[in-house]
Amino acid sequence: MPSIARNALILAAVMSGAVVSAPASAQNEQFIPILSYRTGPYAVNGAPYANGVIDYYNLINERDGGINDVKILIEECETGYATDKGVECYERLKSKGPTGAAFINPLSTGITFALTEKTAADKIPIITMGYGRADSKNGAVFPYNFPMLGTYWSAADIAIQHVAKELGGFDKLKGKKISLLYHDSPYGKEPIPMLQVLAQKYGFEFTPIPVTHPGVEQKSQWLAIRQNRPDYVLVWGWGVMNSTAVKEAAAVAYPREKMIGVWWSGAEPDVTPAGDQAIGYKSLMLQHGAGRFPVHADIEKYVYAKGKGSTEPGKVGEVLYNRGIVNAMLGVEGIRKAQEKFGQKPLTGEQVRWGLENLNLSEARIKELGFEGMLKPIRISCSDHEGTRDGRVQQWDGKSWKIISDWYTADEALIDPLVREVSMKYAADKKIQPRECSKES
Amino acid sequence: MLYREAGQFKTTYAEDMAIFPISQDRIALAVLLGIAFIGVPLLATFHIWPFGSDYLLWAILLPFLILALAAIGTNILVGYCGQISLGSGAFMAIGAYSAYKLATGVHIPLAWLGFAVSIPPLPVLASILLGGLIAAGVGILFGIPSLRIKGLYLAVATLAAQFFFDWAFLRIPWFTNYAPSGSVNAPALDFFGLIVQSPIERYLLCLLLLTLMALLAKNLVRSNLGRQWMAIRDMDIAAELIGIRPLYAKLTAFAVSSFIVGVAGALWAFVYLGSWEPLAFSIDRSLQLLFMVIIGGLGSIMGSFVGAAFILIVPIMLNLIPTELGVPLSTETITHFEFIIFGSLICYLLIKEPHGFARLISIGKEKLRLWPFPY
Amino acid sequence: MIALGQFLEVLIGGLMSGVLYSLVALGFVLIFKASGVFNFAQGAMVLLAGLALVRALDLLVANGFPLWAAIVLGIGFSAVIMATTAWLIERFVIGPLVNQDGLTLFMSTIGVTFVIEGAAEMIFGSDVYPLRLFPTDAWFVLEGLFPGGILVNKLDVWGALIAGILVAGLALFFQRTKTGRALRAVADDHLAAHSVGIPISWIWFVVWLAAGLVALVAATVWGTKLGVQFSITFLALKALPVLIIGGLTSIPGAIAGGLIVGAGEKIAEVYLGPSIGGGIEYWFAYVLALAVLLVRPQGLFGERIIERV
Amino acid sequence: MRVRDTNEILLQVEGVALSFGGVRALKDVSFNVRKGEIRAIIGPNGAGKTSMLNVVNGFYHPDRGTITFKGRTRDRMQPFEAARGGIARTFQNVALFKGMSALDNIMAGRTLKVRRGLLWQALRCGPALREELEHRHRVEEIIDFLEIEAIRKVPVGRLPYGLQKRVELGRALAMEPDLLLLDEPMAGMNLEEKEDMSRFIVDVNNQYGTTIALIEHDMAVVMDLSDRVAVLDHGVKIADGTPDEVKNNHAVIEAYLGVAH
Repeated sequence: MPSIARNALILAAVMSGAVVSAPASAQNEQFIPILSYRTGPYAVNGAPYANGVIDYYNLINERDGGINDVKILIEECETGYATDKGVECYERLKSKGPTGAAFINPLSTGITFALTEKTAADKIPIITMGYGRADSKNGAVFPYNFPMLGTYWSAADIAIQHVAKELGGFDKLKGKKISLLYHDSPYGKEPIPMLQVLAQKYGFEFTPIPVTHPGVEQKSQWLAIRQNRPDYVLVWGWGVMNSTAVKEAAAVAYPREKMIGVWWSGAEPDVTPAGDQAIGYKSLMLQHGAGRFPVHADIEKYVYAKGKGSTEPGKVGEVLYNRGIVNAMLGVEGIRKAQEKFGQKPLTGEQVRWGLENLNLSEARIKELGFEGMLKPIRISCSDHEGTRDGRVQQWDGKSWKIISDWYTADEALIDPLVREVSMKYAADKKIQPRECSKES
Repeated sequence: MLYREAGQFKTTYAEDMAIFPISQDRIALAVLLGIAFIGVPLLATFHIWPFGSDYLLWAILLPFLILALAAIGTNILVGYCGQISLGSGAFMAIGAYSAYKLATGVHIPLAWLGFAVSIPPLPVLASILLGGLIAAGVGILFGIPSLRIKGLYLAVATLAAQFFFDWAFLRIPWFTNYAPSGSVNAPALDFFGLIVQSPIERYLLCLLLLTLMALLAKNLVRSNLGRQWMAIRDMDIAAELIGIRPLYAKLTAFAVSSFIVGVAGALWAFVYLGSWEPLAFSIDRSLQLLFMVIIGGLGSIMGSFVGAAFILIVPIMLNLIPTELGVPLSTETITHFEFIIFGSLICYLLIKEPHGFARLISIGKEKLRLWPFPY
Repeated sequence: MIALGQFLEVLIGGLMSGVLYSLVALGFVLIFKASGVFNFAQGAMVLLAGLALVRALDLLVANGFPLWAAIVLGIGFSAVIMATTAWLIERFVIGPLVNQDGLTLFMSTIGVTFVIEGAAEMIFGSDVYPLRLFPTDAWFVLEGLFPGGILVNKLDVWGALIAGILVAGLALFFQRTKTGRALRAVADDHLAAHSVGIPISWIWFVVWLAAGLVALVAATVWGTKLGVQFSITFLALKALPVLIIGGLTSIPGAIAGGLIVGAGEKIAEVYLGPSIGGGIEYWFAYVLALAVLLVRPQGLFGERIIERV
Repeated sequence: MRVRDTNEILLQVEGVALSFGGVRALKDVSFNVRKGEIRAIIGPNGAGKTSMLNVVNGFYHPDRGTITFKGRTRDRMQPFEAARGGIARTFQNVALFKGMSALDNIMAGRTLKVRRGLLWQALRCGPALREELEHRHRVEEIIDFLEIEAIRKVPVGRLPYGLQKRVELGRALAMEPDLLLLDEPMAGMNLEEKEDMSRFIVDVNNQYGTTIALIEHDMAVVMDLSDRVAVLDHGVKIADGTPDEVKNNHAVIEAYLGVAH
């Protein structure tokens, strides 16, 4: 027994020592925390995304020497997609570096919900590109939330637009049956109110079908689909749920062409486990898809050639990897914008927030950055933290994703009333006085 | 030589029945409470090390206080009454969602009866305590099977509660006030006009509740009811033959345990997370609590504190150390090591001392008493 | 007629997926029967076996081995890994914990779960690895009788077949072999068994090895179904109600429990789910288990618990 | 103090039969216990003695027959109801609460006398504390009486067998029972311990006036202690009377003495 007590003592000493000694950091560095998940049930999707993020920051450091010579300092923290670990990671990293975290990006709707209030109090922007809470598009109520490039309500609208196009017009939607197979969590539930609005508007029959986390067992859902024969099945899954859905669809002979996944259900790990059974499966694109663009050439040249890459070179250019670099790029550009106003030095989260809110990437600038063909112009404003709501649809041909549609733009007239209603309720609950966007510079 | 009870004579039974009959223990406790109630707030207010940032408060102390409370609740059921429960997470959820409903106003339309039940929004403190009471009520309901089902069979049966409530809070929109995402936001923490907002205020709130409830729990377990629970745990047949009603003893244990766990759940949701979804109270939480009471020591209130600290802090430390020391490992590898070491540590502790830290502490005390002589 | 066809389809589908749960539950039963340990790590063991198998397979195929040789060698490699795991667990965890109460043992297996999960992912990777040992498409039977026919998954049939062979094999092992008989003796009273000269640590190693091999079999089926990935560990939670309904100590009980849970939860989900919001099968299985326990506290096939003064 | 002269019947067992899956443990047994006496039930192994006790305090439910205790007849009740009625007992293989101290074990015996509820106990002040102290005083008297002061804070699992038996007796006494059932109180004891235990039994009977029914193997002890002895063999009562009468009973000598010695 004494030995165990002694060991415990040593352990405690080591631990308390570890908390004390924070590594000394240079003064001209901008700290960006990375909340990732490389273990657990969702590691399959979390890891490529984090790799993209890290590679892009390294690219900026290696190629440009930082953002206007302000080096990017990163630290990764494993959340395992769990909310409480995410909160711990956030607290661990939020005040590191000379000026604290520039922004945070948890890649988890659950963690986003838990952090929304905290980030506002700590004045640190939270970038939730293509996920998070849809109502946070309203920057007047959520000054620190940035659901850039598309919320789930935009995604729902785009998906229905594509269905209408395949059917040959919105009038054809009437009387059709559309099911939503969703991950039973805030993430999966977000699109439901929008789809209900759309169902009412276009007169299709909407059935939500929940799948319990993590989604390894979907037989009853697919037997129900086989019996109910919906015209389309929208898939709002994450992790193992996606590939299982594709396989179960194949098992009940539901045509994969009639399945449309959200942009989180349309990456390589979602289809490869199903092999040939996945051929024909479609998914939305958060603007970009898979493939290599000029920016990838730079990443190869400045990061991988120097042995600093974070994944196998073969995986550069996959869907989630690309989403990672897009996400990192938007953050970097937000910082760059903020530097215009506050000077070329490490900035606080509050200053970066201004930069993000005034972010305006023109087509020319996107080309300059090497993202031509991946993104459309994006312009964030106080009242619109989403910036743009465009998407396309891609299809898996057994080997790669092929883009099969033109650009769709989600209907603001439809989404905005819902955003206003829900965000105002949040403001009332939390006793937040919304900003007046007309007065913001 | 410092830790001695020699010379401390007790002249009344009341003195003998004190929580800490030895004066050194009382001094240690006073110092600890002094640090917790005065030292920490002072340091935090002036941002003195180690409270330079909020990290220690937000990410360690706050969750520690709340989970320690939940562990005390779990320990009453598992450690004192011997009823293994894998459903503690669900009872935290019941506390959280009940408190949320009460704090935001309850409206139950009973259309078929032609009227509706409406309760206006209650103050936060009342909501949290009533949330605990509702959890206690549900606890009694789910405790009934324990009269017939025992041991690990009961443990699996309590999983029914776990999964049912996971589902219910996700699926029934009434519980979440029809929030589109099913994620809910805690109301402002208004305590009689005092808004609890900063980490240190949150810390003090939880500390106060924890201290109070730990004291009440300690009182209960050293009173007759506590002896009834332990009697049921140690030998239920003999307990019955000395007049202990198993129904009463088990159900009070379920009720008291669920009450404490429910209050902890409400605090976890309101004070720590602020915004949450049922996944915050999943089976992982139940297993975590069970680990806390087993590693800490079954049937020991103090053990619950130590166990909560150990189970909460060790993984964080394992995760932190390599980065802080600058060891060049990827986060992935660090996390894998964290799992491997944490799992091994648990097995090691269970093998070395199946009765947990509480037993280690009492052995340590006994040794201290004799020190510097070996026996 | 359509309604009947659909009902039959759900019923058959449910029974079949229940058998797949039984594959995981069998490992639990083996260990509980022989050592009284409620082994929460069974799910993690399926993951470990699957990862070892699929990674070896990929490597061998990439190096030009013919598929059949790769499969044989891969299974052999995975079996070796499971044997090592069994030895480590017996030697360092369960052996030293002999005579502890069930709860302590149960918690120690959760500790083992953490170790296996961490180690398996560290050694073999945390990606998703497709495994295709069995066909995954479906038959549509009785198409003449019911419009659209009744869907039967080929993978499910394979799973059921394998489960049947496994149960028969285990029954033979327990009844006919010396080790099997010794195992039953240990299960009854390990002290008494020890005193008549049965080597306990050897027996427990054999049991954990058997559970490891059962996990390997489960991994071939579930790996084909899901792709080998971390989420496989969640199967442990699906196997628990199966186990409880069948009784912790009964091998046929695991199959019967699987059938009941599978059919019950699928029928509930398809017919009851839509009216109360869906997603009910997870808790429905547990409520079913609770209901069975209220009637028979030791499960359907479990040994009766007798209390004495 | 001793009230054994009254002929008031405290417990009347009438025609009780009990069987376990075909094995008939008790066949039509009748006997009574008078208030204030020490009553012994003896018999060889498997005679049904423990079953008889289990029936009396409600642990087993008889197939046939009635039990009248303090004038109330009943056919089915729960063990805690028997306890509430005033029946306490000890067990052949000590059934103490192993995780608790000797003091707590005996304090647990006061359960039925506790009046303050959950909330008061949680607050542990005012009347609740006073009540707890009263019980403690009462229990300390028992501890003094049984001469186990030194071990009151020791977890009972660590005590030697003889002391465990004493603690168990203390727990039963804490209930202040009207009828105390002792299941082989001297089993497994050495001579000195037996003498101590006999003394306690007689003292309990004398000082507290508690009626005692005991089962015993050891004939010598029984004959010295008890006022009346009933003899069971194979679930049937074969003799009943004063120790002297029983000692000379032919059936007893044949069935019991002949076998046991």
